[in-house]
Amino acid sequence: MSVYLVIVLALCFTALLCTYRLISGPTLPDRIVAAQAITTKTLAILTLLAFMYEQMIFLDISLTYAVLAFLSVLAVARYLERGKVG
Amino acid sequence: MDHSPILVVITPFVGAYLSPLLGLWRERLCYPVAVAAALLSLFFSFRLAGSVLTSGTIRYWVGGWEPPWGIELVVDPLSAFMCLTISLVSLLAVIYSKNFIEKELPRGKMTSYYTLILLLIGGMLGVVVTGDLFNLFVLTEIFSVAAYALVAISGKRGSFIGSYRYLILASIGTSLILLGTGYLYIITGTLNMADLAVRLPAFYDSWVVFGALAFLLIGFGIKTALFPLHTWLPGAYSIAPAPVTAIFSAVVSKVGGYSLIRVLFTIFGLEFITDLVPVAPALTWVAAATILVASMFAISQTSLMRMLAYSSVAHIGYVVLGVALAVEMGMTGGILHIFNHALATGCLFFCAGAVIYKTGIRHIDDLRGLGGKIPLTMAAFTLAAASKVGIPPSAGFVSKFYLSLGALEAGEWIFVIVILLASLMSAVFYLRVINLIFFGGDKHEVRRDELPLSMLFPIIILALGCAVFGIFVGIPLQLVEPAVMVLSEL
Amino acid sequence: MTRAKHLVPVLVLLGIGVILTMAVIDMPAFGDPEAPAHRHVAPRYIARAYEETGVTNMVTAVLIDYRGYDTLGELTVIFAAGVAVLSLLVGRKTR
Amino acid sequence: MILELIVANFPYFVSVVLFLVGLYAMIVRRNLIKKIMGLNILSTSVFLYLISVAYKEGGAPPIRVSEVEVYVNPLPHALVLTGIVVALALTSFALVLTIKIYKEYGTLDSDKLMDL
Amino acid sequence: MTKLKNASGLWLTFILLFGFWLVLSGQMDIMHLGLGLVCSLLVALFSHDLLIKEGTFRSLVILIRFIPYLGWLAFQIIIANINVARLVLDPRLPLRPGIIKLNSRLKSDVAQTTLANSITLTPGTMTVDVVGGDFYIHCLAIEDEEKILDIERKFERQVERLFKK
Amino acid sequence: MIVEILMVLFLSVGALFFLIGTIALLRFPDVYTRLHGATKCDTLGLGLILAGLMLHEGATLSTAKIAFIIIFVFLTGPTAAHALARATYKHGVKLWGKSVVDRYKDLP
Amino acid sequence: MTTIVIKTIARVLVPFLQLFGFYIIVHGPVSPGGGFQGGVIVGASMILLALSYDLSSAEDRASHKVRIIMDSTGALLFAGIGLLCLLVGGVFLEYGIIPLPMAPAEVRGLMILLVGVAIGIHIMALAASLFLHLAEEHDT
Amino acid sequence: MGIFEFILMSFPILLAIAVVFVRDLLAATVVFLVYSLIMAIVFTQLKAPDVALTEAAVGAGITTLLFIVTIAKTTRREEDD
Amino acid sequence: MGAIHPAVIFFVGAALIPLFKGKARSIFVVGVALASFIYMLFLEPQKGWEFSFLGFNVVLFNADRLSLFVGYIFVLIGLLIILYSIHVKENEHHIFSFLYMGSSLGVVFAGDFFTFFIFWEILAVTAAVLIWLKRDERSLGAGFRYLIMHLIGGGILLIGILLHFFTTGSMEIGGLTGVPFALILVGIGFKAAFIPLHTWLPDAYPKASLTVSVFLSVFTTKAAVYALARSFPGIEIVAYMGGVMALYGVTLALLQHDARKLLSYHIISQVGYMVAGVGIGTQLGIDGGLSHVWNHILYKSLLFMCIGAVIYRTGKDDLTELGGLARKMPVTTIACIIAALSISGVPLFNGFVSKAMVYEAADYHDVLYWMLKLASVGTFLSFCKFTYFGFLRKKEIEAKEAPLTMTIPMIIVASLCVLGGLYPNLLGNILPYQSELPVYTLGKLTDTMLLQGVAIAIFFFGRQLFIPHRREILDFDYIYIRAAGGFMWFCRNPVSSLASGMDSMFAHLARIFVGTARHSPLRVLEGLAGWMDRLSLAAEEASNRRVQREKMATSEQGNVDVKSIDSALFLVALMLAMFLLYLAVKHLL
Repeated sequence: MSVYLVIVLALCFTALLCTYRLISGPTLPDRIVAAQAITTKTLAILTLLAFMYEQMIFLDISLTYAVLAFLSVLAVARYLERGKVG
Repeated sequence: MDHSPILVVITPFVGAYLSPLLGLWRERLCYPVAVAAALLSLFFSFRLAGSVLTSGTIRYWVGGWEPPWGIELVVDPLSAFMCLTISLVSLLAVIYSKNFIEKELPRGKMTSYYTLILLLIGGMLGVVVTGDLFNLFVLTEIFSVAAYALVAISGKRGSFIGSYRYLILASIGTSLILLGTGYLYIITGTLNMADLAVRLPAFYDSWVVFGALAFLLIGFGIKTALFPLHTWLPGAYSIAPAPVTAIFSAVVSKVGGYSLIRVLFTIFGLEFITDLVPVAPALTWVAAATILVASMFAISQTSLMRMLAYSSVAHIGYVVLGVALAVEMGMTGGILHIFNHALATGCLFFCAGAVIYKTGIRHIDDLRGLGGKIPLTMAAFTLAAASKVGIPPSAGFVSKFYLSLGALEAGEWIFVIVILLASLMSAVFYLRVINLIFFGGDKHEVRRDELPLSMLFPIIILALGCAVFGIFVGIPLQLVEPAVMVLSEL
Repeated sequence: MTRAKHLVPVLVLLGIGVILTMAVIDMPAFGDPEAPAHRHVAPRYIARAYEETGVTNMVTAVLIDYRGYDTLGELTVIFAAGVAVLSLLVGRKTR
Repeated sequence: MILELIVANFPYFVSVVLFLVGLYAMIVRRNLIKKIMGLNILSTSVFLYLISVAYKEGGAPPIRVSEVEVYVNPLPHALVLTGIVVALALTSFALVLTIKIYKEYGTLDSDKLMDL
Repeated sequence: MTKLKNASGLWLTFILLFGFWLVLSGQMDIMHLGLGLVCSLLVALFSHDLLIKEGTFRSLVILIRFIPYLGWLAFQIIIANINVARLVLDPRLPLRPGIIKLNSRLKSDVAQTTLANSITLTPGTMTVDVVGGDFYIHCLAIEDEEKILDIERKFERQVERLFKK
Repeated sequence: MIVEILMVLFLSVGALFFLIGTIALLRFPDVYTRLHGATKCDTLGLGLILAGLMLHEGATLSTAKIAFIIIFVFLTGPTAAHALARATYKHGVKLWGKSVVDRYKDLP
Repeated sequence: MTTIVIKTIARVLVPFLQLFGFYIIVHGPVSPGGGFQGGVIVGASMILLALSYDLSSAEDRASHKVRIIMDSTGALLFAGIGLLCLLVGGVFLEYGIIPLPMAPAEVRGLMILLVGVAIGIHIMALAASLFLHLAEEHDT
Repeated sequence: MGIFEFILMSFPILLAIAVVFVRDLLAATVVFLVYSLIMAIVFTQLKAPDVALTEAAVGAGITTLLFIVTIAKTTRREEDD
Repeated sequence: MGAIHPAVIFFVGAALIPLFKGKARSIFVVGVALASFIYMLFLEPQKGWEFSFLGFNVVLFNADRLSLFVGYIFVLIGLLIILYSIHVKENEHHIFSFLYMGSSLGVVFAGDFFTFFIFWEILAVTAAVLIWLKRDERSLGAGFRYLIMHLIGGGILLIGILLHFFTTGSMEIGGLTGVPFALILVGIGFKAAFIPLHTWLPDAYPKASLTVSVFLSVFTTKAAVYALARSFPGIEIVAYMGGVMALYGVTLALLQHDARKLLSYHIISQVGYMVAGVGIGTQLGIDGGLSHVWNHILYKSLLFMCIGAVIYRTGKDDLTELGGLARKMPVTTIACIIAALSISGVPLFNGFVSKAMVYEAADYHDVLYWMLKLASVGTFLSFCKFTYFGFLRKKEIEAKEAPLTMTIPMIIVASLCVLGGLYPNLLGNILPYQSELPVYTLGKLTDTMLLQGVAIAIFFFGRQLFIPHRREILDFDYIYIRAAGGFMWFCRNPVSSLASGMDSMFAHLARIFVGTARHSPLRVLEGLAGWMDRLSLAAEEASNRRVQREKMATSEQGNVDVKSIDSALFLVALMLAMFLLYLAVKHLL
C-alpha cells in the first residue's frame, strides 16, 4: 500500500466529513464553504492520483479544476450579494 | 464514388451553419439559403433513391474507415424512402415558411428559425441514413434539440411549457437510448448495426439484451409518441408554428418510428422480436391502443391544431401497428403509411396554418364558412382529411387497406376492426370540421382571396399527392416493397 | 389500505432496479480485459491509432477521426442549443 | 454470492442506483429545475456506466506511451464525451425554457403549472 | 479585440504566456512551439490590457520582488496555520471572532489585492471587504484588536516594499 | 531517500491540515469562522501536499505544472473566500452571536 | 459590485485561463482534452470576466456578433474540412487524402488538430454565449 | 476494486440523493457541483482523463453556472408544500 | 386499354366545370351528360382497364349485360336530372353530382370487389356532400348521419372483402361463403336500406335540396340493388328482406306528412321489390328486380322532380300545406299522376310490368308473394294520399308552372313511363337474362285491378284517416340518433375526463411517491438537508412569493391545458418497468 493511497484515503475521509456540512447547511454560504473545501481536497486527490497512476497528464485535470471551481463560487457570491448574477 | 448519403445530411447542416452569418448581415437571405439547402437535399435524396433502386443497398464509410471501426452510412430502400419523404415535406415546409414566419414570429427570430429548421431536417435525414447506433443517438439529439427550440420559438402562451415537457420527456428517452446502446456495446463490443445484428444472436438469452431492448424501445417509443408516452406531443405540436408542426407530425415522429423499426428489425432481427421474445406482438397492442385512444382524444378536442396533433398520434399508431405485425402486407402498409400520412398531415397542418395566417382562428367552431373564403386551401384540407380518414381512392385508404390485409395475414383480425373503428372516428372528427368549413354558414368578414403563392404551393402539392398516390400506388411501392424485403430478410 | 397504496409506485422504480440488477449480473465482469467490448472493435484503436492517425491520444483519434462524423453531430447539437438559446433570448433584448 | 457480484461489479451498480435516483428526482420533484438536475444525474449515470464498461484491470489511460501495452478502451470515452456535450446542450436549453416559464407563469411547480 | 494600448505590455504578456505555455506543453517540437507562439500571441493580443496595467518595466520588477515575498508569506502562513490548528483542536473552542478595520495607505489595485489575499491566506484573518483604502478584516480570535492590526501592518509594510517605486 | 521521507512528511502534514480544516468546518459556529478553517487550512494543506509531490518529482515540467496549480489555488482560494465572505455579509447572514466586534457594520 | 480584489485576480487569471484553454485545445492529440474542453475553458475566461467585472465588459471583449461569427466559423471549418476531403477525391472526413507533402498519418494528425481547433473556436464562443445570454437582463 | 474506489464510488450516490432532497435549489446546485467533481475523480480513477476533464469543465464550470444563473432569475425555493 | 370507362367522362367533366360560367356552363354540363348517354348506347359488353395491384387484378371496367342494363338507365336519368337541375347556380352542385353519377357508374362497371369498394365509398361521400350543399343545420346533420352510416357500412363491406380475398385469394365478385358473405351482405345492406339499416334514407333525402333529392333517389339504392344482383342472386333471406322492406316502407310512408319523406319511404318499399326479385334469384326474378330498377328510377325520379318543382315554386313540401296545385301547375300535376300510377303498378304504366315480373317470380313463395301484394295495396293507398292531398284537393296556394328546364325532363320521363308500360318489350330487349315478359295476361290484370280497386275504396271511404298530420313518426332513427349522440357525448365527455382523469391520477400517484419518500429512511437525510433552509430563505422568499402570487392573480386564466409533467414521467418509468417485467416473464417462462 503506497503512501499515496493512504493520503488519498485520508483525504477521502475528510471530504466525506465535509459532505456533512455540505448537505446539512445550515445556510447556503456554509454549503459553499464545504463545496470549496471539497474542491480543494479533490484537487489534492487528483494530483495524488496522477502520481499514484504515474500519469502526469492527469495534472491538466487538476489545473482545470483549480481555475474553474472559482467561477461558481464567484457566481453564487454575486447572486447572494445582488440577487442576480448578470 | 457517390457521395449522396453524406451530402444529403451535410447540405442542410452547412446551410444551418451559414445562416447565422448571413443573418448578421441580411436577415432576409436566410430564406433562400434554407430553400436552397432543402432543395439540394431533396435532389440528393432522389439520387439516393435512384441508386438504391438500381444497385441495391448503398454503404458509405465516413472517413474511409471500414464499418465496425468507423461510422457507416447505410442507405437501403427504407432509408431512401424515408429520405425522400423527409426532404420533400421539409422542402415544402421551408417554402411555406416565408410569409407565415414573417407574420407570426417576432422580428429577429427569423435567422434562428431557418437555422433550426435546417438542423431539424439535417438531423432527421442523418438518422435515416446512418448505420451506426451511436450515430443514430447523436443525430436524434440534433433534431430533437432543434425541435424543442422550434416548439418554443413562437413565444406564445404555453409554448415554453410545451417545449419543456417535450424536452424533459424526450431527453429521458435519449438517455435511455444511450444506456441501451451501452448495454448492447458491453456484450458485443460494437456499435455498427449490421455488426450488432451478426454478433447479437449469441447473447439472445442474456438479461443485458432484454435491458437494452427495453431501453431502446421505451426511448424511441417516447420519440415516436406511442400511447402512454405520447403526452408531450399535443402540447408541443399544437403550439409550434404551423410549418414546423407540419414537419413534426409529418416526419419527426415517423423518424422515431423509423428508429424503432431499425432497432427491432435490423439489430434484433425478425426472429428475436417475434418468436424468442415476442416484442412485436406486444407492440401491436400498444399501437392499437394508441390508435384508439388518440382518436378518441381527437374527437374531444376543440382546437384544430390539437385535434390534428392527436390525429397524428393515432396515425403513428398505424405505422407502428403495421410494422409490428411483422408480416409482409402489414409492413408494406405501415411503411407506406409513413409517406401517405406525411403528405396528408403535412397538408392539414399547412392548411391549419393558413387559417391562422389569414384569420387567426384556432378553434374548430370558428371555422364556419371559411370554405368560401379560401376555397383552394380548404379543398386541399378536405382532400387531405379524406386521405387521413382513409376514404378511397385517397392515399390514406391504400395504406389502411394494406394494413388491414396485413392484420388478416397475421391472423389478428381484431386489428382490422380497430383500424376501421379508428377510421370511423377520424371520419367523425374530420367531417365535423369539413362540414363547418364548407356548409356551416358564413361568419367572417374576410374578403375572398387566396393565400400568397409560397403558402398555397406546398398545400396544393401535398393535397395533389394525397390524391395521386392513392391511385398510382406503384410509385411509392417501388421503394416500399424492397424495403420490406430487406427488413424481413434481416 | 393507504400503506398498500403507497407501496405500488415505489415498486415501479424498485422493479426497474431489480431487473437492471439482473442485467448487471449478466454482464461481463467489471474490468475484465477479456470482455467482448475489449476484444472486438477497440483493439484496433489501441493498436493502430498512432500509425493510422498520428495521434497518441486514442480518444481524440476515435473522436475526431474514426468517429469524426459523430463529433460533427455533437458540434451540431451544441450549435443547435446555442441557436435555440439565442432564438428564445435575443429577440426581446432591451436596447 | 449476490454481495460478491455487487462488489465485483460495483460501478455498474452505482450507475444503476444513480439512474434510479435521477429518475426518481425527475418524477417526484415538482420543481422544474430539480427535474433538470435529475436529468443530469440520469445522464451522468449513463456516462459512469459507459466509462466502467471501458475500464480494464490494469489498463492505462488511452494515451499512447511507449512502454505501456494495456490501455483501457477508448471508444466509450469518445461516446461519453459526445454524451456530455449533448447533455450540456439539453441542460442549457432546458434552463432557458425554465426562465421563460417562470416569467410567464410565476411558478416552477409542475403541479401549479398544471392548474393554470 | 481591444486596441493596442501599450506595445511593451503586449510583449511582456506574450513572454509570460509563452513561458506558461512551455511549462504546460512540454512538447518541444517545432509544431507545438509554433502553435504555442501563435496561441500566446493571440491571447496576448486579446487580453494584454488585462494582465499588465502598469508600466512594463515596473511590472517586471514587481514580479521579481514577489519571489522573496512569497517565501516570507509561506512562512507566515505556516505559523498562522499552526495557531489556527491549535484553536480548532482546542476542545473549548476559544473563538472570539469579529470584523476589524485596517486603514491602509496602499493605493494601487495590485498592491491592495496582494495585501488582501495575503491577509486572507494567513489563517485567523480574512479580508471581507476593501473600500477605498480600508480593509475590513474578519478575525477568528481577537484577544486584542491592536495586536492583530499590528500584525497586519507588518504585512502592509512588506507589500508596500514590493510596490515601491 | 531523504527526499522520500521529506515528501511523506509533507504529504502527511498536508493531510493533517486538511483534517484540521475539515474539523474547523464542522466545529466552527458560523459561516465566517468556517470560511477561515475551510479555505485556508485547506489551501495550506494542498500547498504542502503539492510541495511534497514536487519534491518527489524533482525538477521536471510536471513540477512546474504543479507549481502553477499551487499558484492558481493561492490566487483563487483567498479571493473566493473573500468574495464569499463579503457576499454572505451583504446577503444578511449575521456574525456569530459571540462575536466581539463588527466594524464592517458601520459601513453605509 | 465586486471588490478590487476579485477584479484584479480575475484580470490576472484571464489570460492564463485563455492560454490554458488553447493549450488544452492544441494538445488534444497528445494529452487529455481537445477542442471541446479547451473551448469551454476559454469560454469560461469570458465568464470569469463577466462575473468579476460585469456582463458588459465581457460583451465588449467578445460581442454578440463576434461570438456568432466564431460559432459559425468553427462549425463551417469542421464541415469544410470534411467537404474538402470530398473534393479531393476521398470520402467525407477522410483526412488522409488531403494532398499535403506528408505521410497520410501525419496529414491525419494535422487535420485532427485543425478540427480540434475548429471545435474549440466553436465551443469557446458558444460557452460564453450560453452564459452571457442567460445572464443578461431581458424584458418579458 | 480497492477500498478507495469503493468509497469514491459510494460518494456520488450520497450526493445524488442529497441533490434530490435538498430543498433549497441553490444548495442543490452546490451539491450538484460537488457531485460533478466527485464524478470527475471517479472518471479519472477509471482511467478516463478526457472524460474527467470534460466533466470538470462542464459539470463544475458551465452547467453549474447556468443553474445558478437560472435560479437567480427565477426562484431559489423549491415550492413543495 | 379498350373503351373509355363511362365514369371517366363524368369525372373529367366535373374537373372542367369550374372553367365555365353562366350559360356556357349549362351547355357544357348538359353536353357532358348527353355525351355519356350517347357513348353508353354504343358500348359493347367487354372487360378492360385491368391493373395488377397487390397481387390481384383490378378490373375497373367490366361491362356485361347486367351492368350495361343498369348503366343505361343511370346515364339516361342522369341526363334528364341534370337538365332538370340546370337552374342551380352553384358550381359545387354540378361538380359533385357529376362525381356522384360517375362513381355510381364506377360501382356498376366494377369488375372486382376492390374497385367496387372504392367507388362505393366515393358514392357515399359525394352523396353526403350533395346533401350538405343545402347548407342548413338540418341537412348538415342529416348528411353527417348519412355519411357515418355509409362509412360504417363501407367498413363492414371492406372487412368482408378483405376476408373474402384472404380466404379465396381472389378479388372477383361472387363466390361468397361464410363470414365474408355475411359481412358483405350487411355492408351492401347498408346502402340497400335493409330494414334496421335504412334510417339514413328517410332521414337524409327530405333534407337535401330539391334537385339533390332527385339525384339521390336514383343512384345510391339502385347501385346497391345492382350489387346484390351481382354478388348474391338467389338468397332466400334477401328475398324475404325485400318483402319486409316493401311492407315496412309502405307502412311508414302512409304515416308521413312530409311529401319527400313519404317518397323516401317509398324508395325503401320499392327497393324491397327489387331486393325480393334479386333474392328470389331465378332469371325471371333478377330480370324483374332489375327492370324494376329501371322503372323505379324513372317514376321515382319523376315524383321527386314533381315535388321538387312544387318546392321550387311554393317553397313547401309538407302535405298539410299543399293542395290545389292541379290548376296552377298542370304539367307537374299530370306528370305526378302518371308517376303515381306507375309506382302503384297500374296497368299500362311501366311499374306494372316489372312488378308483374317480380310477382311472377315470387309466385312460388307464398308468404313473399302476399307481402309484396300487400305492399302494393299500401303503395296505391299512399299515392292516392300523395296526389290527392298534394295536388288535387282544393286549396288556395300561390304557384305557377315550373320553368321549362324542369318541365321538359318531367315530360320526357313521364312519357318514358308510359312508353315502358305500353311497350314492355322495349326494355325486355336489353334485360340481362332476357326473360319472357308474360305481362298483359288477363289473370294478372284482373288481379291487379282488383287490389287497386280495393285500395281506392279504402282511400275514399276512409279519407279522414289519411289526412296528413304533423307528427313525428318513430322509426329506427330514434335509436340510431340516440346512439350516435351517445357516442359523441362519450367522446366529448368521458374521454375528455378520462384524459384529465388519467392525468390527475398519475399526478396523484406521483404525489404518493413523495408521500412514501417522507415516510422512508431517506427522510433523515432530507431532514438533515432541509431543516435550516427555511431560516435562511424565509425573509428573502417571503417577498418574492408575494410578488408571485400577485402575478398569478393578474394573469388570465387561459385554457392552456397543461398536462402534468410528473405524470408523463411516471408513465415513462411505468412503461419501462412494465416492459422489463414483460420481457422478464417471457424469458423466465
